[in-house]
Amino acid sequence: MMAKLLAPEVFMIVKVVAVFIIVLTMVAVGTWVERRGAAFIQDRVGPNRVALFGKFRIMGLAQPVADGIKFFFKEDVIPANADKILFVLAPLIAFIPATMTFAAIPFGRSFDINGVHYFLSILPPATNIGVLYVFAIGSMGVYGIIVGAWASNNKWSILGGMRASAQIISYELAMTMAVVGVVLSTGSLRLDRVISAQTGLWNVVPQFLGALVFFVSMFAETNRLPFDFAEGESEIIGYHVEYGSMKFSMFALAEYANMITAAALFVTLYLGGWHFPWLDQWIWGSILAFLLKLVSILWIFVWVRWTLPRFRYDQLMRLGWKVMIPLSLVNMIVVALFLAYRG
Amino acid sequence: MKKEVKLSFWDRLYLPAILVGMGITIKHFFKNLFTPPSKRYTVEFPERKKDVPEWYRGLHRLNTRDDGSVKCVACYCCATACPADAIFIEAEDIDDLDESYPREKRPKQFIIDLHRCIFCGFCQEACPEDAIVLTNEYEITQLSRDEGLITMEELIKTPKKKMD
Amino acid sequence: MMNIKIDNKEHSVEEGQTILEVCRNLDIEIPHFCYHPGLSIAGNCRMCLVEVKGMPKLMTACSTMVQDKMEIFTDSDVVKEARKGVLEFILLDHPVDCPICDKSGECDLQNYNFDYGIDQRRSIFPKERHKVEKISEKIYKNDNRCVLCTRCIRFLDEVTKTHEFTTIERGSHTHITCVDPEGLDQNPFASNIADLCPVGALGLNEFRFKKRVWLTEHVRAVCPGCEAGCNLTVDLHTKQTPLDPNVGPVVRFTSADNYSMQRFFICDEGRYSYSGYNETERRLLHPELDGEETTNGKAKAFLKEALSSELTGAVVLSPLASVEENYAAILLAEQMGYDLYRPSPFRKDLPEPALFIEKIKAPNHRMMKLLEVPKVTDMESSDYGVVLVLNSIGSIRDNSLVKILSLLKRAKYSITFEVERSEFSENSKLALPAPMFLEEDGCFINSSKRIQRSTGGLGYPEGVRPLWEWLFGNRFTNSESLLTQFSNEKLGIELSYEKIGKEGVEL
Amino acid sequence: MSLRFTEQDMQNIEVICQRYPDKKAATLPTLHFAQKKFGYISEDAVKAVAAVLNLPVAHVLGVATFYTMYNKKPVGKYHIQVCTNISCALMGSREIFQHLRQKLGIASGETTEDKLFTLQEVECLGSCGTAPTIQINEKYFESMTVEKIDELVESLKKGEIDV
Repeated sequence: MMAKLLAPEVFMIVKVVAVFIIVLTMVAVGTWVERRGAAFIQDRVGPNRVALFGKFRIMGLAQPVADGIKFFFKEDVIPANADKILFVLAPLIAFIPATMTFAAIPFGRSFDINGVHYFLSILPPATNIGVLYVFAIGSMGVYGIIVGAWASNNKWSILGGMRASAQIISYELAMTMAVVGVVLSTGSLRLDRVISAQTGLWNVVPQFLGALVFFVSMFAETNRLPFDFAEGESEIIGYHVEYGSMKFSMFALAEYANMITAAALFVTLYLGGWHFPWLDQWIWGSILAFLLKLVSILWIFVWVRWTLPRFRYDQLMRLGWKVMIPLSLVNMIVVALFLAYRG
Repeated sequence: MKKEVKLSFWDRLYLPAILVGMGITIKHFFKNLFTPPSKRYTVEFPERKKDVPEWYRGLHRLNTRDDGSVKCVACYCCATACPADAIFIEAEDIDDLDESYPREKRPKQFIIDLHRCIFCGFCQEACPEDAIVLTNEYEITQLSRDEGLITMEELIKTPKKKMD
Repeated sequence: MMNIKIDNKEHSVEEGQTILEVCRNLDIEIPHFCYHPGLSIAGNCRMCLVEVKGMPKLMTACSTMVQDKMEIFTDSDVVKEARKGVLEFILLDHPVDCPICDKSGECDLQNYNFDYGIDQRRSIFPKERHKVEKISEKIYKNDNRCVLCTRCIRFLDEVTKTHEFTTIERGSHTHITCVDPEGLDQNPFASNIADLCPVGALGLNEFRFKKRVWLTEHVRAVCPGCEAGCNLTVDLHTKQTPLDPNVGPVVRFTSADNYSMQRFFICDEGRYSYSGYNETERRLLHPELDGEETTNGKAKAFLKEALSSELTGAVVLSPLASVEENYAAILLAEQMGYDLYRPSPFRKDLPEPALFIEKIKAPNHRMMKLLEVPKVTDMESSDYGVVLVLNSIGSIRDNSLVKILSLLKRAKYSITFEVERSEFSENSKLALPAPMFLEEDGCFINSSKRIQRSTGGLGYPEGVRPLWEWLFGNRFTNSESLLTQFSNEKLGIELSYEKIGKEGVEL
Repeated sequence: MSLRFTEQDMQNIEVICQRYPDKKAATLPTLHFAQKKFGYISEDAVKAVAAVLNLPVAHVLGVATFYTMYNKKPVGKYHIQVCTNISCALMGSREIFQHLRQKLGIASGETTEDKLFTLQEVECLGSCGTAPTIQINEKYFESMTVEKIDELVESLKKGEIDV
């Protein structure tokens, strides 16, 4: 049985399915955590009414299921003047890159059985493009937003889409420059190398500035508060005004999937990936350590969202160009000088 | 008025302020997490009913005398006082006159249009017979507009205030 | 003339008046129950007590004649104390059931008690109770509320001389009673006792529990029932919502005092005619051309065509319509050279007692007679090309009706100006909607040649316009200017609504 | 109208009327006359008086109900009126009245079943000097005591005293 599972092709499929299920489950649970967390932070109760079989409330955990069912059965409206093909494609364009990015993340320590090397990431780590892949695919998410906004043929949605793309592009720069520091100190673009380079000391300590820039940019990249200009659900009208039913939920899924990917990337780049004192000596322990870090970063997403108010657009741009990019440059130079000094 | 505030470098870093803010929110989070649902601020409505204060003005009630007849004498004082014109009364003669009490008039119809009513309680103030009172009843939704016209028979059946 | 002092203010007044009358003319309020200008003076309610300098006791203002150099105090502490005491005695057995009393809102006792009375009953003895009874078809009686002013008894004794009421028993058991309910039903003035009653002891069965008086607005009008021209107070409730029990907009007629005519009462026929003005089924609210509803523009075009046809014409005035409307028709006739006619009004035998009721059942018949307009029945030929008939169908005799109908049928352009759909409007080419009584301001000349003003409280319904607006919309802006021109040209005096005032002007 | 004055009565009333300036003033004596004739002043009696004097019924009714000396209800053969005003009350008329009530078994204003006695509590009879006073029909019995009353009632029952 175990042997069968460990056959390379089967193992690949097992990994893909497992990762996919876990990510989607985390999306569902994420919405629940988001709403319950928000409620508790605001002295409310939050969703707790939806009961399984009309009996078991289980603290509202069935709410995402109910929401999903609702989305699934809602009437699907396509506006009369919308570009129908792009309108349908946009949610997919948003969602697929978000999940694809996760493929490069190593979520556990690799292991050898019977002389065969098994690694716990979907893409083989041998490809020396790990970090590049992540950024390349991750940047495609913005197309989903801008295409959706444009295809809706609605001035408000195009405004939301414009803002979102400008914001993502601005912060992409700072984010990438921050990562250059990590790549420099590691000397490789391979994510498993990045992780193994952090054995003992996580990157967050020596490259604190870079970590900070990456962390802030992460919020902007995922359109989360305090940078939720794309959506601005409380007052501005976002890129998906014309979307409903499953298409809308695809955008929502994409947002959470993006969050998970970004959080996983932060864990990998700065928090030592699956490294954890004592726990990472077992395979399952390393996966657990990775998930724990991931979940706590995700919680910080929620936490920040219900603490900070939204930035003004000019503040957002000023922060991106005048603070984040210089800071990431400083980080890069410091790392480079340090490496040069050490030889 | 524009107030110029000079921010120090420490202030302009924003990070400490953000951390303090996050401290506050997480404090609330844990406080609510460990509070049993029955003691939270939010009252879970259908299972638990909020105890409204005794001065709460909810659904109207027409009080009755000991013999079960409506106290209302159709004097129109409430309808006159009503700022929303929500009360409609038609008066009627009582033939069996009780000599101990000067009753010769009673409402034939007494309708309150709940959609017009603003629950100001002026009718209660105006009533010389203590006939109309606003109770603590607040579950007063209807499925149609016609049901919002509350008749005398329904008004008599409105439960009394707890304090009464 | 003599000089007296009231409340330290000098006044010069006519001789032979009582203090109460003097004060009424000077707008000084003296509360009273038993005094009524149309009745004899009883002096039994003691409410009008005033202080007269030099008199050891308070005097009843209603029965004390003013004398030269009299000094009267209507508002001194003694007087106030006396009023308080009188009201306490009156209210001793009063049930104070204002909420259910139909008089409430226009009740003298209520007003006076609010102004002068006490708010707490001091007596510990139970109140005397009587049953409420419907003493006749028209009137109900509630002895509990009676203040024994005997206005009703005096009215029936002195004015109608039918003696249906009296007081029986004595002391605190005194109450009024009706000895002849059938006589009360046949009395054509019986319902006045409900108006006369200063409290809610007597009331009309028809108005009982129908409407609270404070919800209505009051408008002064002239009764269109006959030539007598009695003044009416019309109670209107125009702001009704669909759910309101539907009495109105005309709620009731009561009499309005007219001191110049010395008339304070109205007949029951006039009083109960109010309900007719609430029926709108047969109302003509849009112009009708050949029996089909049409627009104002088309009606106006027809009117223009008729007036420019250069055919011979006849205008039939109306004893029902106001001076202004009739004058507009006269102006048209003069301008176009049309012949003027008046229909003969309907007559009805007088009831017993008749008092001031007139046989001629049309309010403005005297105007036709004043202007010496020939009768329509005296008309020699009836071949006219243009015929304009004013609203009169309810008030004219059959021979006039037949004549007018034949006029209408023969004319090429027959125009009627009608309130309701009638034989006239059905037999004419163009029927214009006329405003109803109570819908327009207008003056009427009564049998004693007094011109009086009737106020239209309801306002014109949509689409309805007065005749002068149809004919002379450019020349006149309001009906008052018509009246002024009429009085200048036909009567030789200058009249305006202000000059006519409430009580009218004798011509 | 069931009650009527005879020709003889009409003449008597005419005599009464002659004593007064107008017929209205003759209302009281005519009513007294009617009470004597018909026993009490019923509604019909009022109407008869009004008809004979040519006055409104309302006026006669008002007068008749105003004065307590006109009986509006039928009375017994002996109409006992006990004064309970202050002088008589001080001298014990209340006891006399209570005694009479028990003895005759009737309340004030009622008549015994044999139509013999009507008991009534009245205001001052104007004989305070000889209190307590009772009046039977038109005759005064003064300085009464309970014993005297017993005697009186017995003799009245036997018809010994004419009142």
